[in-house]
Amino acid sequence: MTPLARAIEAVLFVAEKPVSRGELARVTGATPKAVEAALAEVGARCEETGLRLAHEGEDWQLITAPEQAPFVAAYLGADRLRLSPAALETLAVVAYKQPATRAEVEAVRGVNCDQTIYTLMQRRLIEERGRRETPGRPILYGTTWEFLECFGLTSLEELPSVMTPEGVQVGRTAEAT
Amino acid sequence: MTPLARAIEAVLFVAEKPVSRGELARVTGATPKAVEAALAEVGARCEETGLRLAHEGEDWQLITAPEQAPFVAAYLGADRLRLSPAALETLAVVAYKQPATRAEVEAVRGVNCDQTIYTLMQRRLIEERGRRETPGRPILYGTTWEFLECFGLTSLEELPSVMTPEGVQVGRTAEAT
Amino acid sequence: MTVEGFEGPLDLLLELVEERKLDILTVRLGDLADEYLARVRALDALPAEEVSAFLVVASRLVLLKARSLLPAIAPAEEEDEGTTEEELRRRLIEYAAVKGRATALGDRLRAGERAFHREGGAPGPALPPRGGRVDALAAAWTKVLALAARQTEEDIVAPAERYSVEQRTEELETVMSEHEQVTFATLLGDRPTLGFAIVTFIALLDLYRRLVIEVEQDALFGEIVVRRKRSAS
Repeated sequence: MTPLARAIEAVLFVAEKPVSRGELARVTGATPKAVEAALAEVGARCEETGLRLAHEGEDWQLITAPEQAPFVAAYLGADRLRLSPAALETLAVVAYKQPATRAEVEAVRGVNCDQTIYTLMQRRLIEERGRRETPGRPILYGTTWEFLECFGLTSLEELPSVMTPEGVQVGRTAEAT
Repeated sequence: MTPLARAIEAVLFVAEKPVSRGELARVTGATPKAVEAALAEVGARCEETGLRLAHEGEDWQLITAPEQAPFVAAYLGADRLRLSPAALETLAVVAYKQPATRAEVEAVRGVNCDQTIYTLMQRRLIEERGRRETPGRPILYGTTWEFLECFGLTSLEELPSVMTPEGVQVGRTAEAT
Repeated sequence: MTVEGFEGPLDLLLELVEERKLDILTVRLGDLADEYLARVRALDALPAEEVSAFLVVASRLVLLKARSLLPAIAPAEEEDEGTTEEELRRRLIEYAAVKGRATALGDRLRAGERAFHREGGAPGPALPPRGGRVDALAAAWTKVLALAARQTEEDIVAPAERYSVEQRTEELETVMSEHEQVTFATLLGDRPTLGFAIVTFIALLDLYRRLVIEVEQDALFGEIVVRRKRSAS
């Protein structure tokens, strides 16, 4: 590994929350471009190990590989997350359309989603992301780091793509408006 | 890397304290002998990276490589309160409701707080305050003087009062039960 | 929100299409009106606000059916948005995609392949924490309060205290050094949780095995009496 990649790995290791690319550049004294290359190197190295490099936008974090979940859960004594089908539907709408308002989620699901949105907020799977600047200024919702973690994703780009009735494979990016 | 080495790396990654070989064997379901070989593999692999595998007797821990210290220090910087959002929430509940049991903190937050309570204890922000005299005699937690110093408070009465959802201003004392 | 196996009015309609192996892209939705109404009628005990959501879809279907039977009344000059067959079909297709995604996410959850982060912290001697922001702490508290205020009865799953057998064994040893004999019921206290009862029981077995106590039970389901063993050191 290059010295910069090693330094970045060490910083991400001690960080208790995602670290932005800018912050990584600042503490290593490298250019954002060099940081990007080093992050790619850290990510590639992780592929062969029990760890993964996850990111949401410009924020980066080291996490455990999803297939190690049984061992890590055994060590931490972690509980298994359970969600009702209704909560999963609401989560699916928010995850693939984010940021989304409650009204938008309800339009898609055809039912009131107050309770499921609350459940997902309480589980820290979704969070408020400001407000839409339309009449009533409705709250916008987006997914959290916990969401990525709970579903073993290293980024939103990894959301499972699903065949639409028209026979098109769609992931999140294809759906983004 | 062998599957066992990957599993052990993942467990050591999330552990915030040294983990014994026996514990590693228990959570991975491997024999102590196999664990030993896997630890050697993790250690050898780390040599090329920004991390190191350290041990004291039979207790093992992942740490950052000594030569990365300047970058780690630059990241940790002057702002030494490094807490995840989840840990900050748990700290807030303990600070405003103390003394509180883990079950009480979990009832308010609505999620498992095992890890965050452990983290806060490690950071010396909270401490045990005896036990509640109810079945099971659960441990009570309260904040430490390090907590006051960290937040620049001279006493708990200085905690800002917040507006409850019902629109009532509550400080710590009003909230205490 | 699950009503008789349906997540909502669109789910019921989608179910009908799939049951009959119809093509969602070409099916004449108006043809499903009768069956849809029959199903809605069979859903008794629906809360009023949910009934209305089902009835909105049902009325659309009836309207579509009427138009296909009496072409003269279609199209209305100013169509309300959402009343045309294409609009309803578009919503149904979108819902089908969401349902597929929800299933895919559910599968991931069930597979249990989640990730974990590290709570962080530099190894080595820990420096006392500094630089906490009291406003951030208050904001976190406000957020927790706001979420907790929304808790409904069924959300409150009192998280059981977790007990370790070791810890409980120590406690029982203290109790037994102070008392000649106690009943199992006394050791459990007023309102024991199942977890607490189990751990207490295992701890007792451990003490029994180590010859610290004797256990007596006169009748099946009778009171269990725990007695200090005389020879206990």
